Amino acid sequence: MTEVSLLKVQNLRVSYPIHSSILQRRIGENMAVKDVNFTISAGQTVGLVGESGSGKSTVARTIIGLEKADGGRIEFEGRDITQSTRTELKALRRDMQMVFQDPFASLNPRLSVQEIIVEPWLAHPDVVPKNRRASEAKALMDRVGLNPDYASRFPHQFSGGQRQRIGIARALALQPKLIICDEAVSALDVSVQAQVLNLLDDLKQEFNLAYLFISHDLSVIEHICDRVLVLNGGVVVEEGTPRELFENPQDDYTKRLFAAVPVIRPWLNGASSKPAGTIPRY
Amino acid sequence: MLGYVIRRILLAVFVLWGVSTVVFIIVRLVPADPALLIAGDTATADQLAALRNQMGLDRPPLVQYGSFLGGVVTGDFGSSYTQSVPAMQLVAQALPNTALLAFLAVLGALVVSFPLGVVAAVRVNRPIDRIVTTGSLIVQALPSFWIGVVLLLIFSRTLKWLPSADLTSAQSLILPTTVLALPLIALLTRLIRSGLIEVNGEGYINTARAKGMREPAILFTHAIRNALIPIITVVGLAFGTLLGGAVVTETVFSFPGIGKLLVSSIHVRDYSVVQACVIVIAAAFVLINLLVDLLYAYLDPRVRLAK
Amino acid sequence: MTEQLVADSRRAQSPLLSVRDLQVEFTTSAGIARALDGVSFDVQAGETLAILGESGSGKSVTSQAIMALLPKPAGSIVGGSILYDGIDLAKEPVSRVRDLCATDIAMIFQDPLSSLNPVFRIGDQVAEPFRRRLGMGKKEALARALELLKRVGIADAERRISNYPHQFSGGQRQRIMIAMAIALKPRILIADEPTTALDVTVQAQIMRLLAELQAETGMAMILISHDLGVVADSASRVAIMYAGRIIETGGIREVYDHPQHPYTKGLLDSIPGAHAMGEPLRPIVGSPPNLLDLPAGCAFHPRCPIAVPECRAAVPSLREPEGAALGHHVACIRAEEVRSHD
Amino acid sequence: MTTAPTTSAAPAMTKARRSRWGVHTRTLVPCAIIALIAVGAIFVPVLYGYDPLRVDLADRLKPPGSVLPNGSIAVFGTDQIGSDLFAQMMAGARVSLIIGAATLAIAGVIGVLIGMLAGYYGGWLDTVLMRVADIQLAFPAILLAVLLAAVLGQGVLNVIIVLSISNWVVFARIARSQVLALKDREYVEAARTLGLGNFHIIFRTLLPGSLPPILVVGTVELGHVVLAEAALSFLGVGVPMGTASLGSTIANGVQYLSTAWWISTLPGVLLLLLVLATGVLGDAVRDRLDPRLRSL
Repeated sequence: MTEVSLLKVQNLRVSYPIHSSILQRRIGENMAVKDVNFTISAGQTVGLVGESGSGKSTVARTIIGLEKADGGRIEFEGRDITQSTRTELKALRRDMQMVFQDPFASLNPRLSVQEIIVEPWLAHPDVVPKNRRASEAKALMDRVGLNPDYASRFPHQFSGGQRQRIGIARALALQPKLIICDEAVSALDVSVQAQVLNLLDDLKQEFNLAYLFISHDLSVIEHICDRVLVLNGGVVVEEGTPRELFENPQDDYTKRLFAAVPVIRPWLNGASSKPAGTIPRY
Repeated sequence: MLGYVIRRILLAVFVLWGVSTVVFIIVRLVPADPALLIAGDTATADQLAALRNQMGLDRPPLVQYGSFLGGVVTGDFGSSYTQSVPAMQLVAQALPNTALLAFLAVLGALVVSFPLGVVAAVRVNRPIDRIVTTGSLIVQALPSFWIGVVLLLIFSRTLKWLPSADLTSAQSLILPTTVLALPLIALLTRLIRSGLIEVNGEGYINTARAKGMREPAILFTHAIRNALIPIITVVGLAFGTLLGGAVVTETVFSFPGIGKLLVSSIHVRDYSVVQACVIVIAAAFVLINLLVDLLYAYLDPRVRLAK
Repeated sequence: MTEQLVADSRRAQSPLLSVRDLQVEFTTSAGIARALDGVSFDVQAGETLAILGESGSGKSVTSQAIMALLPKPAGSIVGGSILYDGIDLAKEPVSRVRDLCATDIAMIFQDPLSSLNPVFRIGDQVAEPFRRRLGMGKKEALARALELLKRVGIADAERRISNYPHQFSGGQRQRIMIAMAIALKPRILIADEPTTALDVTVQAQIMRLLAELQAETGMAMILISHDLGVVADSASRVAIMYAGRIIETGGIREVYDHPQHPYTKGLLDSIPGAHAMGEPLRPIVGSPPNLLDLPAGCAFHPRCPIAVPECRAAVPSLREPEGAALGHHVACIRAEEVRSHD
Repeated sequence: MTTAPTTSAAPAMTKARRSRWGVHTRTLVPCAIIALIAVGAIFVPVLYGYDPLRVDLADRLKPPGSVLPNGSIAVFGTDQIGSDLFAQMMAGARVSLIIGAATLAIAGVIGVLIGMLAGYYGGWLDTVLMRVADIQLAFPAILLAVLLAAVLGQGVLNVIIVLSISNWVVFARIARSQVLALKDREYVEAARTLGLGNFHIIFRTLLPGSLPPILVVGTVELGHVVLAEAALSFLGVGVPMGTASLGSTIANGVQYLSTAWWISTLPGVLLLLLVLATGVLGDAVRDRLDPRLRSL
């Protein structure tokens, strides 16, 4: 951890205002994220786990600029991006991309796959010159495992897993250094989820990508992450490598969370020797 | 809930202020000089000036606006220059007639549209549903003044069954009520039908089925209440169409309501009466919608119990 | 070994629910989709059967067919039988099936928020089966509802019985759904993805509650899920579905430890965390098939690593492969080739 | 994830398939009717040499099918000043369609623009828009039109202005609600994370997504505007004397109801046909573009 960190989040605080019911004045705030600190180095995968309401998605959305931070610093390659102007932010977007949860909602239904992948270059025209965009888009499709012949098809003609590949291709288009995956595989069937996880793994090696991986699924987090942060009520309650956390959780909440994860073959690891059909362990 | 009620009431007050202001501005835009209208072309400049002074037209606009708003609050809209009585008095005479007409129309519309909508929803895409939906589509397209004329032609002039004008008997209410209720029947039938169909796909309907409830019981306990709550709001808004429709319908049937008063006042440029009519109709509409909103909130626990 | 004997003796009795060769079709704008194609299984009194599958596999359609909840008019049973207590539910009119609902077969759904009527107090909703089906008075029915709410773990039930669904958390809503489902002491409870919408800690609580209630009442359970892990603790038998057919069924340990169908094996290999960390997952290639355009023969053959030309020839039927445990059936002509990897 | 997509989508799809032929017919037939009326409105008055101000007392109140002294046949009869009713109806339809199209264009463009901006940016713009809409909704549409028309005076342009003012809110509200619904969709957020500007997001991402319901509303509103114009003219606050309008023709015929029923009835049938065509077309467009808008 001596190398320069790619992303550094310090004392991040995000709240949603509560409005009074009469005059819609702001009378208070709901703290979604209270105090979150972590760093991501280049090429590293950091996982954020937590249950609904833990603030994990808010952290991701604040880093990418979809929500505003109320306090704290977010540094990307040493620059504070919470204070950035619009133009600075736009430049930052090139280095930081996002893959969304819902493969059915995250692609504009009115654009073809090629148009979807080319769209980032409309915002950043210098990345790929105009005359090479079509071929580059097809190359990206090929890289994420989609048949480039389908470039003119529309999102609804693809399955969930294929759509998520389109979303990944769009994120890769700007050659980012960090990709934020917000529940990116949660909506996929297990057999397809594994394909996408493997694709993300391959891309990481190939482009030296760093991931901020947000998920409620601990087994996915365990599989893909180098470091894991456990969020509860907007605070990081525990941090460590997946092995440390799974084998020796310290915090009470972490213990409860990990104990609740269903085990595929509970009869194997001795934790549960009860015959099937009786009370499951907690 | 209390916050919601207070917010709704504040909003209603604000809207009434807005309506009054808009009416004030529009009426001040009138190219004709009200004083000239009243005094007539033969009046001398002195007479006109005196009349202007009496009507407050020579005062600064802001002062006029202030006394106008004061008048709105106290119900004083000045005198009708054609009939030399307070405008509000004319409105007060006409209002109960229109209220009766509107009430009968809404009642009739509910009585007719409810079974039609339910039958169409239960037999969706069957012949009866097609007849009901097509029928309501046609009825919705009927120009109300024209259908009024046609009914008048058939029942009053040709068959001589029903009287055409005045409020002399209960029979004379039948045609105007029908004309007024028709578009509402069409609208409500369509809404009740689509509301029920939409609710039918909800999870709690399946839950009720899994509880072993029969379809009619599900329809009348679980489905109707959920389908009707959003429709209540529409009924409130439909009152606006209804009050607007009264303007046309009353003119066709020479029915002595506020709509006819408004149109005839516009023709003789009696602007104090016009102002009074418009503001009273708008106020009635705002009031009804306020009540509807409160009813809605009361019926939907998600709104009633929201903090 | 004793377990096996108990299971065998049970099997000797006639099953509580027996689904035979069930076929369900959906009419869509693009054609007719065979959502279920020859599904057969038995449920014994007191046991828990897990039906597992991915989206489009037909697992939820199975429960909808049993409860006569198939969306009309698009979905309909076109063949087979659902035998319960000597009655074929597939052939009975809907109203007859409804009479059995709640008293004999009950069901809970995935999304507890939309499954509860937002405009009625939860007490009234839980009391509804007592009032409608048993003709109880309001007071008595509410008293029974209160008991049930206490039993499923709603804290402060006396007060909360007059609250509305939106005032409860997701886990509490599912508890209320469970209370409603077990009100008339059904002999079979169908739980369709009961924990999918819930957080993992809540999921564990709900699964535990279901298992406790089953132990108390002796009802049979059909657990429908996409998650192989969630059912592992409570189910005794599993049926794995793919493209509208059951492709493997048997005792849960037997199937999980020694999967004999390449799809089951692929599923188990796809689950992250099920094997050593850092090792790449071994996913199944390709995507689940389109029900409107199923591959010829075995629907899985285009994605199957060990497919042979014969796989295209005919749809394989369930059979007991050599060396498999009793009751372990697989619909694969190459089942013996599939090696377990434990 | 749980239920097969087939189960949830299936009922809607069956319905769609069953009514596809229906949707096709329901689009074509009203389009043909509107086109036919439009063609008639353009050419018939010219062919008949229709002059609204010409009085020909000898030809007054002739019933439909009468042969006039000059040898021509008045298919729909003549009115109280002896002008041919068919030509007059078509001239009235011309005014209806011109006013309808112009009003839709003005109210639609202004309403959609303001609605989208208010929905996208929120804040004071949105608050002002919503309050203005609240106030305007408190005037029953015809009431506002009557009041404005009374103030502005009669005239085709004035009717267009009046109806635009009372209709833009409909477009603003639907555009705003669409933008609010789409704004938080992941694909719109994705466009923001890509660094695309507000202009691109509003006009290239949100506008295409919002169009279907706006088109539906536009079609239905055409009928409403035509009706409103006729109602204003019927009340005598619409188009001026000397300009044909279905509404004023109907009003003129009321006095002659017992002697010449056709003057009031026939223009109403044409009006009904025109409005019904837009209603059916609106329904068909809605079914075709987005079945979820059924309840609109």
